[in-house]
Amino acid sequence: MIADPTLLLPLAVLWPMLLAGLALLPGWGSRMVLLLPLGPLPALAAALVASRDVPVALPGVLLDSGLELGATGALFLGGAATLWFWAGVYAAFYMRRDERPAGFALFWNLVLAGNLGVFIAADIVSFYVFFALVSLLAYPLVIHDRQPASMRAGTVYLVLAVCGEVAILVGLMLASFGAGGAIGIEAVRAGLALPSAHPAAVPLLIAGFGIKAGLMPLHVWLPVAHPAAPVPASAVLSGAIVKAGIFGLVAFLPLGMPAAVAGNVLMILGFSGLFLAALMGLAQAGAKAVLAYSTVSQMGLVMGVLGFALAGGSAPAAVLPAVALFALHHGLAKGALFLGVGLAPVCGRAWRWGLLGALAVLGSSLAGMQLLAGALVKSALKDQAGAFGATLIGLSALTTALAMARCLAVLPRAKSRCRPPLLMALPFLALSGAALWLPWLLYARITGETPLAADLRSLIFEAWPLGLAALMIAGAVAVGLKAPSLPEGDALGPVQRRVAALSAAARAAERAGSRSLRRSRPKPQTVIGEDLDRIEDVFREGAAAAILVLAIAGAVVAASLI
Amino acid sequence: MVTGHVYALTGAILAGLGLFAFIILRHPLRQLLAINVVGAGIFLILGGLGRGPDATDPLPQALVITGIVVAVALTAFGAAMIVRLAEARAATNAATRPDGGKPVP
Amino acid sequence: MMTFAPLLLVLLPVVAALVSFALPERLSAWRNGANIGVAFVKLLVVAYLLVQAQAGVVFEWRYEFLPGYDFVLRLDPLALLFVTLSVFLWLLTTIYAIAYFDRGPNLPRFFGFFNLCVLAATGVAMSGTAITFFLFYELLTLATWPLVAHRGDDKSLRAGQIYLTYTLAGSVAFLAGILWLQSLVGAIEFSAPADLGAIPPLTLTLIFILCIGGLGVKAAIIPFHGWLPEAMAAPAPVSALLHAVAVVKAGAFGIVRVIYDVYGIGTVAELGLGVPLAALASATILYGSVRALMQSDLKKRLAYSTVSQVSYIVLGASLVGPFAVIGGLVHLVHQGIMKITLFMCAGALANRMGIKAIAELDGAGRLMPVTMAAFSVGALGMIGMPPVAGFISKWYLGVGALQSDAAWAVAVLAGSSLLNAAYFLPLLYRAWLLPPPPGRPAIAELATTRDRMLILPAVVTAVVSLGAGIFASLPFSPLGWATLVGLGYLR
Amino acid sequence: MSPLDLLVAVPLGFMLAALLSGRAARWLILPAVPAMAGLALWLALVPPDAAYLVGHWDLPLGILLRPDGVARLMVAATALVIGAVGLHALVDPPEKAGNAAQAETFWPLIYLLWAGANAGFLTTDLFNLYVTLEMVSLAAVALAAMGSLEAALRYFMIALVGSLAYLLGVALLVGRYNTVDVTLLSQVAQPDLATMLALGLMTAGLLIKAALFPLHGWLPPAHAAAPAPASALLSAIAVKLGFVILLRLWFEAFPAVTGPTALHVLGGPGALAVIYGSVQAMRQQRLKALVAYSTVAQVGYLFLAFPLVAGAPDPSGAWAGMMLHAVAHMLAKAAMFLAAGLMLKAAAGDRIGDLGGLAQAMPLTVTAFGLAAVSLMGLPPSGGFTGKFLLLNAAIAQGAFLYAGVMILGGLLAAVYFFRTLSACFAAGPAPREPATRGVCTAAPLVLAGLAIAMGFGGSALHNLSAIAAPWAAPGAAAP
Repeated sequence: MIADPTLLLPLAVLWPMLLAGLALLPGWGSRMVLLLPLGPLPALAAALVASRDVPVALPGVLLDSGLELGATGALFLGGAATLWFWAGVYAAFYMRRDERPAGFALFWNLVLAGNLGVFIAADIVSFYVFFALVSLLAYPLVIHDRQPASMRAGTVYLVLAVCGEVAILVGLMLASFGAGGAIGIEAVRAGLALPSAHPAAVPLLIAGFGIKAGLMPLHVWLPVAHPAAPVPASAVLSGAIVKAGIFGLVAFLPLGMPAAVAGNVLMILGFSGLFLAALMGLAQAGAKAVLAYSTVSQMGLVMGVLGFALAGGSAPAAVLPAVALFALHHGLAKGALFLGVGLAPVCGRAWRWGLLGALAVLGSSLAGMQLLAGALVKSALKDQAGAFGATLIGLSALTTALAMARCLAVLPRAKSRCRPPLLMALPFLALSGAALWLPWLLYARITGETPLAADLRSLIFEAWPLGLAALMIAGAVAVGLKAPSLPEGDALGPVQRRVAALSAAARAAERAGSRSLRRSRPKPQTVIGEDLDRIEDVFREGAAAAILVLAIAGAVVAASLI
Repeated sequence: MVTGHVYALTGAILAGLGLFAFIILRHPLRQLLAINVVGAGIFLILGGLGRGPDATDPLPQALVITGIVVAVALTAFGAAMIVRLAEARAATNAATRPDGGKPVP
Repeated sequence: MMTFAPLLLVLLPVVAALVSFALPERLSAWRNGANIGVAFVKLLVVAYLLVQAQAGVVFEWRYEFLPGYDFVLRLDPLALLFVTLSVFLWLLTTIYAIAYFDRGPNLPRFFGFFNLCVLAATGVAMSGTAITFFLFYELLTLATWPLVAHRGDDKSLRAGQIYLTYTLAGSVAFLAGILWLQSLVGAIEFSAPADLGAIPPLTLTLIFILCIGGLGVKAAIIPFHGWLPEAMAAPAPVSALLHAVAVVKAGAFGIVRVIYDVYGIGTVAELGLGVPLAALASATILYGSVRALMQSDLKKRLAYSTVSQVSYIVLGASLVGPFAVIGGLVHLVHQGIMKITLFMCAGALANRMGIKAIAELDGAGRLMPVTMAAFSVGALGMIGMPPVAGFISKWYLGVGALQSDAAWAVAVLAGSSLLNAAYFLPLLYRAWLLPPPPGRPAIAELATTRDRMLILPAVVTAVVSLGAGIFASLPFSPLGWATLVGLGYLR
Repeated sequence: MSPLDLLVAVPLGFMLAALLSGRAARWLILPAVPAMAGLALWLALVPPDAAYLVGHWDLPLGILLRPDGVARLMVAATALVIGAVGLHALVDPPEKAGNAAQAETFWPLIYLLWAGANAGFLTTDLFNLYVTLEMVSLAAVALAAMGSLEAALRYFMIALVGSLAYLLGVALLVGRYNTVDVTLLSQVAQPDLATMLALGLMTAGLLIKAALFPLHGWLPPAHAAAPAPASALLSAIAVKLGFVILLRLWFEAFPAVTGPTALHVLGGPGALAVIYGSVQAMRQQRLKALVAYSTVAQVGYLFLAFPLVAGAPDPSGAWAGMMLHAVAHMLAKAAMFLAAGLMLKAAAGDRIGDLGGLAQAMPLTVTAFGLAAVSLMGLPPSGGFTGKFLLLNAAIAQGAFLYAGVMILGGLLAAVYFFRTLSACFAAGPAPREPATRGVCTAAPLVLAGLAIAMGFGGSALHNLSAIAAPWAAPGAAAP
């Protein structure tokens, strides 16, 4: 039907926008919620069949933009489209009786368009446009239920998102300038690798994308925002939208050219996030919050590896496929986990055990349980992380497993005898299946190695952190250990309180200042005015005129004599 | 010293006196008279300086005659205004007096 | 025949003004028709001129109004950029004003001066000599005053006084500047910068300060911005026009003219005048944003936002790099379209729901969704959110700043973007996310013709500002045109 | 026949007719306006070297009438102003309640003023100028007396002092050179003490007539108290005659006597007048007093121009600026007084604060006031602006930054007080007393103000007109 598969690329972003537009029609809101799964279909098709590395020019749009699907982008695109599709199915059912269907459908589709567009943008301007779209319009999804907690979360999200946008914008400007004004992503990345590149460009980009991807000190929005959204939205937020940040790093970090400072900083922040976030996740009371911290942790892992690659100057061709594969797995698995958490309240007795089992498998896969897809993708990453990084990744299995256990422990209870509806269960199962199967399918094609090349013994030996985790979990359950509790968003609360105090102080100071300015002053006008009146009275006398006539006549004579 | 210069000097003194009077006097009628004295002085100067050694120059004479006509006209006009003003003041005073403001004969 | 085209653009509003003044209130339908009709004809003329100018034709009309001093109307690409903006927005604002006032008092006067105001704005754009520019610039001051003081209450009158005090002081400074320069190089034509080589740098600098200081009053550069927030006492259509096209833009446009057509880029760079001006513009950008953040009145906040945004133009012009120039010029248009959207929406809110303070915006999005949607587009554009047009300006300004070795200006842009977000997003938050006060009914925004005339202009400008962003690289887009202008200067 | 003598004779004839026709005198303005306008136009078009000797007596005894650029401009402006004011007064006679006879005295007086002013602008004979000066003064005092006798008497006394000082100067010149013709004097004048003294006395006397600060004391009370049409004529025409005679003295008769320093004796008070008049105008609470003080300030510009004309390498610009300023002031100030008169009739009181609501009630009159104000403030496009522009140009070109600064400051101060007035008109106020005025009444100030604005578009033509037979253009008579 479509003659040129490259036309799928524009369609991939325009189609969701069209759906979004339809949601604006009066009364079409709930109808469009039902059509949510349709949004990512062109993108899915594009990821499968569109030609790789063939630019599609869009003359006249923005700064003569273009779209292009690279190999890495295709993985991101395909994974995101899959997740969005199944989340859409889930949402179509989950949100069917929502109060605000039009708003949900509108922003869902717009964010979808932005999210997919990020992966296929060929130039930085359209990239930035899509990034802003996905970044800022996710805000309405976060606050969809309008609960006070969600609103607070949304505000935090928005503030950091805007800061991130600005950092990225400035970073891209610096980068584009460094590349001689070029706006093609490849050219800009090449420009960043040059020694003449502006020293602030890469750090700004890292900060901007890091905010989106939950880089450790900038992650505070993520654990509050992801759980606040409705379940399907949480799934895409954590599964697909954070990947926009990762993809930004993938697209712009000048890999292949050693950049020690930026790379090491990114690596340290990433790896510390890997552990700290998982530990903080342990202390969460809500299952979705735990999952959100787990996302921070896993993204920390990816960014740590990217940082290592950046510092070491690894070739992009080696690093990126591994990163893409990991992102694919994490996106699908995390999406499935969120959907699973959403299923928990509707899973009665027997169903609950099934759900717990499925979640445990997914969790183990995330933690890197041998023979599951997670181990596969992690092994691909370990190859690129150096010895130390590989050790850290191995160790992280412990914390991740603990976090996953925590998630299962705090899973919401269901009323007895509930039965999950098919349209909610199916997406969960489909995503779980995809998460566990797709990496196996793609591993060889992407990395060029056969899966399970290593021998079984070393595999089992490497699993010791997981074993330790299992022991710890068993022990905790046995003694009834209660996890410590931390508020969502850890450092956020204290910061917010201080900001509020400072702004109150500033307002008070301003009020005091304007009061002191308003004090009445004596009026010099009246004093001078009276003098002027007296002077004027003198001039009105004929005598004065006569004298002045003499004076002026004298003055003319005197001046003429000079 | 030529006779003309005597006239001119006298005229200058007259003008000066008139000016002095104009400056120190306040009543408009007196001021008007002072100005007439100045005018007379100036005409004397004009006539005196125009008086040549041999023949009388017609120009200053014509000027003096014209000037005197103008001065007379202006003096009359000024005097009329002063009278009018005095009448108006009297009327105002009468109007504000308790006896109802009959014109003063 | 078409050498009279520039003159036609000046005379058409005169016709509309006279008709407006002359027709009594009971013939208001005729007046409205004449206003819209003339505005539309003007738009057609401009469209024709644009096509011609694209082909390189430069229209010029000349008249010696004093020996040695010509009155010149010249339609170079830069002039057309501003003319197109003002003519287009004038049409929309006229429609909006007709709906806004409906049957208020003193409308003949209002529309008469309204036309004169736009006449002056187009005249400023088309001026080919410094003295012509000054003539129209002053006419603008005068024609705007009755509009600012239109309501006749104490607040408006005070605003009018303040407006005049500032702008007239600015005008005389500017006049002194151009006279001084004229005494040194003769009449100043904008077609090519005069040869300033023989003049001592100190004199040139002083003249530059006089000119820019004078123009800076209208462009609301600190510390000369005080009049702008006060002028908010004017009715909404006036604020819209004042902020978007007429007054502040005339100032900014004048600064562009002075830098590029009077001094020339080379001289400005030689004298080292660009950087201080850019620094001043930057200070204005940040200060205006901070002050906007502190306002609790909707129009005041928008006003301070204008203070901040107009200095983007000045910043771009003073950085004298290829991208910066284009960014500044394109922002001249983009800011106009976006800010007029905001003001028309603010006026509609005040008109239909009595909303003036920001705190009253709660739930406005639910009660007047179309208006608030347009408002949101404008606000996002002001923040620089893609794909609204404001983003394109910021992009060019940022890269341009880097080209001119002024990385600090990028920091200013970034800080300003954050501040913009900080003062615009809460508005959107209130309007869309907070519940409306109980008992307030939804407004039928599109029920009658008048309602539609009140809302649709803002919708049109909102759509245009989106379009100007999304299709920025088309030849007749603001960016395309600004690039044409900018390249002309850099050749 | 020549327009030169007719311009003097015809108004005199009308004056006699007006005196004889009593209550019907007002209708004489109808034939007078086209007749005088035609003559003024004729004058504007006569060849540059046209001249007329009254009674065909040769110089030095005869009286030469000469249509140079100054005369052409001033005569035309006078015709416009008196014509418009006359038509205005025809419909709305200037009389106090219960004093119908006043209106009758108005008509002969304006013809006297017309004749005197025309004669004064055209003649170059210093003694003849004295006579015209007295004619104009007489008419002016009588016009002022229609409002306040007291102010008129004060004006009269001070004016007499001025006349006598001028006359004394003439006497000295007659004694020294035995001629009173400007052209002859310029050929024989020597820079000796007698000449200087004569020049000084004449200058001082004329400055009284022209009301230059600090000799302006008589003007504000007289102009503010007179009926509006009378004030219009006083401010527009009476003060200009003194100015024109000073031009003749300083630039035509004695350019060789006066040094550059002496010119600042005129320029300095001129600058002070701009500031002082503006400051006083800003302080006024009554509308007409404000307008009157604005005249004080505007006269300042005319004299501030003296050193600029003399100091310019090519004086044509400054000269034209000065003349344009004078003419624009005539038109604008007459318009403003007429408009102010109409506004005060409708307003609740004569204070500026009482003007509220007028912008709605009488938009055309307020427009006329506004347009006149634009020209007086020197805002473009207007004759006032063109004049000020040329003067500023000259000032800056010759480095006279002090004068330039004063001119700029003066414009700003004018804006302050005029816009205060306009603001007051815009304010909400009580319903005006007499909302409807008749067409001609409204049209007269509007036309005058419109002409002042229109001058801004015809700068080149007026510039060339002002240059006809200008003193600086004549070889050998250039300014020092």
